[in-house]
Amino acid sequence: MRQALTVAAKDLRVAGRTRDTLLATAFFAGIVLLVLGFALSGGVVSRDARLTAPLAAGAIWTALALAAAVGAQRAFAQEQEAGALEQLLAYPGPHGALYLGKLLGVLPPLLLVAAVTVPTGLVLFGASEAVTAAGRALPWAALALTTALGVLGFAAATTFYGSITVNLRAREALLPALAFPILVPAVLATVQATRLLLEGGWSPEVTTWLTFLTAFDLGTIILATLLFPAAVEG
Amino acid sequence: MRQALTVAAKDLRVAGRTRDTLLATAFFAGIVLLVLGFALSGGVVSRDARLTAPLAAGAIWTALALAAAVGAQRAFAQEQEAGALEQLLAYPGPHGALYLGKLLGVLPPLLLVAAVTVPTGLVLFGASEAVTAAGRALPWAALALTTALGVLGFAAATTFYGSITVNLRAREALLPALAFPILVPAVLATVQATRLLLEGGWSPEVTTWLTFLTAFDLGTIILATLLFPAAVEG
Amino acid sequence: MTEGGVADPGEAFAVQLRDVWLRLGREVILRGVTLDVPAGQGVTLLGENGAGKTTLLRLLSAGLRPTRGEGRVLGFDLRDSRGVRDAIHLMPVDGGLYPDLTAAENLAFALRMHAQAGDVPGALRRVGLEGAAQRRARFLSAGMRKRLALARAHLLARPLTLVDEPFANLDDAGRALVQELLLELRGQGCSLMIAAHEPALAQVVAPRTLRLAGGLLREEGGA
Amino acid sequence: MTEGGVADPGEAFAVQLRDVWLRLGREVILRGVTLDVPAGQGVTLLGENGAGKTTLLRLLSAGLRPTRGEGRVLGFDLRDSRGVRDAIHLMPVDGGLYPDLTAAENLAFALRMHAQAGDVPGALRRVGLEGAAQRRARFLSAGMRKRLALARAHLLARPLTLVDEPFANLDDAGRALVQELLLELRGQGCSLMIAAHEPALAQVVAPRTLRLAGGLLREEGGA
Amino acid sequence: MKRDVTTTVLGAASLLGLAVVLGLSLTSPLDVNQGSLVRLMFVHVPEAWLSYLAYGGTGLFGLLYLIQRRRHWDRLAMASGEIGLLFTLATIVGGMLWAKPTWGTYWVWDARLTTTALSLVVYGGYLLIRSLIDDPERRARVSAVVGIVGTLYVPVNYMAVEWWRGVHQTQTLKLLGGVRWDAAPIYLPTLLLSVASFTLLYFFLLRLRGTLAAREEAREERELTGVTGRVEVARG
Ligand code: HEM
Ligand SMILES: Nc1ncnc2c1ncn2[C@@H]1O[C@H](COP(=O)(O)OP(=O)(O)OP(=O)(O)O)[C@@H](O)[C@H]1O
Ligand SMILES: Nc1ncnc2c1ncn2[C@@H]1O[C@H](COP(=O)(O)OP(=O)(O)OP(=O)(O)O)[C@@H](O)[C@H]1O
Ligand SMILES: [Mg+2]
Ligand SMILES: [Mg+2]
Repeated sequence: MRQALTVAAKDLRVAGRTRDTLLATAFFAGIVLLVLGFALSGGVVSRDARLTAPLAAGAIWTALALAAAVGAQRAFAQEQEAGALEQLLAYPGPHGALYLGKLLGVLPPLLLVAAVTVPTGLVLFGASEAVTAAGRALPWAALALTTALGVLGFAAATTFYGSITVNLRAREALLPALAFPILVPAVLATVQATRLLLEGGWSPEVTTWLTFLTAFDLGTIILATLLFPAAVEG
Repeated sequence: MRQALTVAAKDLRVAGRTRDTLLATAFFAGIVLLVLGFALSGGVVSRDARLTAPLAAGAIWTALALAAAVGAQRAFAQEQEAGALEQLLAYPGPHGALYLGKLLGVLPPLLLVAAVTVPTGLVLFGASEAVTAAGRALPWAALALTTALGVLGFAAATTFYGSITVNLRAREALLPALAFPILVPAVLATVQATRLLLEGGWSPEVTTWLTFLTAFDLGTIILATLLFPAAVEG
Repeated sequence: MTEGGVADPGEAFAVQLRDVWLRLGREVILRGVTLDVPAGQGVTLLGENGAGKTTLLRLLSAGLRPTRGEGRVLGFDLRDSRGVRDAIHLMPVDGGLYPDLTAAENLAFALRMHAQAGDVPGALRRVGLEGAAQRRARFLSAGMRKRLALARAHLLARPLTLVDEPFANLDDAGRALVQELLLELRGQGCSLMIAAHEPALAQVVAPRTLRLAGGLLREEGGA
Repeated sequence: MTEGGVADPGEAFAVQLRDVWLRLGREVILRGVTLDVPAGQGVTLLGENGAGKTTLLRLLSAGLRPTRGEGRVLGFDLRDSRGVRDAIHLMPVDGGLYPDLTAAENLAFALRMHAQAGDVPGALRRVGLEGAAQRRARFLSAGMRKRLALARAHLLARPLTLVDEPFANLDDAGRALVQELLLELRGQGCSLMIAAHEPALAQVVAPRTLRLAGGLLREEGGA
Repeated sequence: MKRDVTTTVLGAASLLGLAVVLGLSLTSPLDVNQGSLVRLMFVHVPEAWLSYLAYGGTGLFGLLYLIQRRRHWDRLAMASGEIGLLFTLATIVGGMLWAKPTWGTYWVWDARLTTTALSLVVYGGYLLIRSLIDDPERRARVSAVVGIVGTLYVPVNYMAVEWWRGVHQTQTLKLLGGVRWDAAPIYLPTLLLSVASFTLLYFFLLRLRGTLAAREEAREERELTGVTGRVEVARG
C-alpha cells in the first residue's frame, strides 16, 4: 500500500507541479461537451426531461470516459518513456500495488474534472432546467455519488487497459480487443443511473444500477490487481 | 514529394508492424460509440430517420474526430521515442514535406477505423433500419465519399497540431483540445452531409456541404504545410 | 540443479546459476550459463557488443525469465520475482529515470519505493549534481543522467547491485567517482556485478572477471 | 559578424561562429563562443559532463537557434536551417534510430531521405551487423545501436559530420572501427567534429582539440 | 523606466468614455419588452466586439512575429490573447445572465453561442500552449502559429454556422432581436460610444500588458546572463 501511495504521489507530482495535465484534461472534457452538444442537439432546445436527460447523460459520460482513457493512457506512456517502466517493475513489493498506485494517480485529476464537467453539462444541455421546470430539485447528492462511482469504474477499467497496451508486442494485439468489453457494464450502469436520476429522481431502479456499479468497481479493481502482474511481467 | 512518400511509407511499415496506432484509434472510437449508443438508445427509441439520423451522424463523427486526434498524436509520439524526431527534422529538404508525409501515414489506419465505425454506428443507432424501413437503400457510395473527405480534414488538422504538442507535457489531452475548435466546421459539414444522406439520399444540399468540406480539406492542408516549418523548427 | 549447491544458507551466495538458457524472440542469447558468485564479491562482466551482458543482468534482476535452467539470487529462486526484486538493484544503461521528475525527486522516489531513508541532497552533492537538483532529468546531459543513476544505486545500496556500463558517457572525474562509490558499496558488503567495456577501470572495483561469448560464460585471468 | 570573415567562399570554412550565446530554459549554456573550422578539418570537442558539447553540436546542426550571435556552416547562415541541414549529419548519443524499423530499414530510410544511393548490406557488414540486419533497432544492444548509427553516418558522408560520443558503449573492436570509418570520412574530404570523453581515441581522427568550459571554447594543446 | 505618456492618455480616455456611457445608459429610457435589462446591451455588445478585436490582434501580431522575429510582437500577441480570453469570458457570463431572464434559460445550442464558447477554448489553448513551453523563442514561434490558425478559423466558424442556418431553416432564437432595434433607435449613439470606449480600452490594456511583459522579460534576461551591460534593452 505504501508503494501504491508512492507511485500515486509521484504521478500526481508530475501532474500537479505542472498542473498541465489537469488543465488539458479539463479542456478536453469541455470541448467534447461542446462538440457533442452542437453535433447532437442540432439547435433544438427542449424543456422535456425525457429528451434532454439522455442527451445530457450521454454527453457527460462520453466526455468523462474519454478523459479517463486519456488519463490512463498518459499514466503508462509516461512510464514507458526512457525505459522507466522496466525500472518501476523492478522495485520490490507486489506488482499489484503498482496498478493501485497508477489508479490512485489517475483518479484525483479525473474527479476534479468530473466536478466541473457534470454541472456544466447539465446546464449546457438544459437538463438542470428541465428538472427544475418539472418542479423537482436536482438530486445533487445522488448525482455526485453516481459520478464518483462511475469515474472510479472508468478509471479502473481504462487503467487496466492501459497497462495491457503499454508493453504490447504485435503478437498480443488481440488482448486489448478482448479487454474492451470490460467497459460495457460500467458505461451501461452510469449512463442509466444518470438518466433515471434526471428523469425522475431517486428510485429503486437507480439503487439497483448503483449497487451494480459498486460491484463492478470492486470487481474490476480486484481482478485488475490480480491480473496486472501477469500483464506486465517480463 | 519523394520525402513525403518516404516518411509515409516508413510510418505505414511501423504501423503494420506494431499495430498500436490502429488499436488506440479504434479504442477511442469504440468508447464514444459505446457510451453514446447506450445513453441515447435508452431514452426515446425511434425508427424515424428524422430522429435517428442526427444522432447517428453526431456520434459517428465525434468518434472519428477523436480517433484522428489519437492517431496523429501517436504518429508523432513514435518519432519522439528514442530522439528520432530531432533526427527527422535534421534531414535536408523542406519541412513541409514532412507534414505531408506524416499526414499520408496517418490516413490509411484512420480510413480503416472509419470503415468500421461508420457502418457500426449506423446500425447501432438504428439509422440503417430507419432508412430501409422508409423503403430506400442506404447511399453507401455517397457515405463513403463523405467519410473520406471528413477523415481527410480531421487528419490534416490533427496531424498539424500533433507536431506542436508532441514535445509538450500533457500532450494526450492537449492535442484534441487544441484541434477540435478548428475541426468544428469540418464536423459540422460532415454531420450535415451524413444526416441529409440518411434522411433523403443525395441532394444539391449535400453537394454544397461536400464542396465546403473539400475546400476545408484543401485549405487546411495548404495552410498547415506553410506553417508547419515554423511550428517545428529548432 | 546439480549437486544441490544451495543447501546451506550459511555458505551465502549472491548469485547461483545452473545451466541457464535464454531465448529472446528468435535469438538464443544464453546457452547454458553456470555461475556462482559468493556474497560480497565483485564481478566484472566483459563481452563483445551484443554478447548478452545486459540480457544477463536483466535476467538476474528478474526482468526476464530463463527459458531453461535454474538460478538463485541471494537464496531466492529466479522465478520468485518478488523475492529477487527485494534484494537487487539494476542500474541500466539509459538510467531508467523519470524525464519529468527533477533529479532530487527521482532519488526520493526510488528511496520511498524501497522504504528506505537517505540523504538526497548529500547524494547529489557527492556526484556533482547539487546545481541541477531541481532540473528535470529530461534536461540533464547524458553524463549527468549517468551520475544521477549512480547516486541512486549508491543511496539504495542493495545487497546485490547490478551495474550496466557505468563508465560510458562520463568524463574522467566521473569515472573516478564511479570507482569510488562502487568501492564504498563493496565496503558495505554489497555484491557487485559490473558489465563494462573498460576492464581496467572495472577490475579496480570488481577483480573477478568473466567473459560472455557465444552465450557461454568463461572465467578470465586470475580471479 | 566581425571583420566579414565569410567574404571569400574560396577560402572555405566548415564552421564559423561569432560570439554565440545560447540559453536553454533558465540556463545559459554557451557564453560567447567564437570558432573557425576550415573545411576538411577534424575537431575533437572535450569538456566535462554538462559542459555543453551536445548542445553545441545541436546548434551546429540547426536543431537549436543561437540566442545571440551569428554563425555559418559551410557558408550557410545558421538561421537558414534548410541550407544547413543539407550539408550536415549529426550522429546523436542515443543513435536517433527508429526502434520499430529493422537495422537495414533504418539505413535505407536515411539514404532515401537524403536522396542518396548506398550499399546497405555492405555498410551493415562493415560494422559487424550483417546478422542483425532484419532485427528491429529496439532489440539491438546498446553497442549494436551505436554501430548502426555509425554505419549511417559513414553511408551518408555529409560534408560536415557531427559525432556525439562515438566511443561510448562500444567494445575495443568497435572503437577501432569508429576510428577507421571516421578516418575514411575525413579522407573523402568531410569535416568532422567529435564530442568525446576519450581524447586519445578521438585525436587520432581529429587532431585539433577544443575544450568547452564555463560556456567558452578554448584551444587545447598543439592544434 | 520613464512614464509612458501614450499609455496614460489612452487609459484616461477610455475611462472617460466608459463613465459617459454609464451615465447615458442609466438615463436612457426603458425598453418596451426588456425593461431595464436592455442596458446590458451597452456592455455585452462592446465586450464581444473587444474580444473579436483582441483575437484579430493575436493573429496579426503572431504573423508579424513570424516575419520579423522581434520579441516585441510576441509580447503583444500574448497581451492580446489574455485580453481576448478575459473579455470572451465576460461576454459569455454576461450573456448567460442576460439570457436567463429574457430567454428563460442560461444556454441554447445556438450557433453564435457555441462559436463564442469555442473561441474561449481557442484562446485558452493558446495561453495553455504558452505556459507549457519554457524556451522563449520556441514559445513565440509555436504560439504565433497557434494564434494565426485560431484567428483564421474564427470567421470560418462563424460563416459555416451562418451558412448552416441559411441552408437549413430552423426556428431558433436569434440573437439580433430586430424588434428591439426598430423600437429603440435611441440606443444607437450610446452603443456606438460604448464600442468606441471599449476599443480605446483594448489599446490601453494592450500597451499596459505589453510593457509589463517587456519589463519582466528584461529582468529575467538580466538575472540569467548576469551581464547587465550586454543585455539588449527590451522594447516595450
Ligand atoms: C450565453 C449567452 C450569450 C453569448 C455567449 C453571447 C455572445 C455574443 C457575441 C459573441 C456577440 C457579438 C458578435 C456577433 O455579432 O456575433 C453578441 C452580440 C449581441 N448579443 Fe449576445 N450573447 C449571449 C446572450 C445574449 C442575449 C441574452 C441577448 C439579448 C436578449 C443578446 C443580445 C445581443 C445583441 C443585441 C448583440 C449585437 C448583435 C450585433 O450587433 O451583431 N446576447 N453576443
Ligand atoms: N527482444 C529481443 N528479441 C531478439 N533479440 C534480442 C532481444 N533483446 C535482445 N536481443 C539480442 O540479444 C543480444 C544481446 O543483447 P545485449 O543487450 O544483452 O548485449 P550486450 O552484451 O549488453 O551488448 P552491449 O555491449 O552492446 O551493450 C543482441 O544480439 C540483441 O540483438
Ligand atoms: N532544455 C534545457 N533546459 C535547461 N537546461 C538544459 C536544457 N538542455 C540542456 N540543459 C543543460 O545544459 C547543460 C549542457 O548539456 P549538454 O547535453 O550539452 O552537455 P554535454 O557537454 O553534452 O555533457 P555530457 O558530456 O554529459 O554529454 C547541462 O547542464 C544541461 O542540464
Ligand atoms: Mg548492454
Ligand atoms: Mg553530451
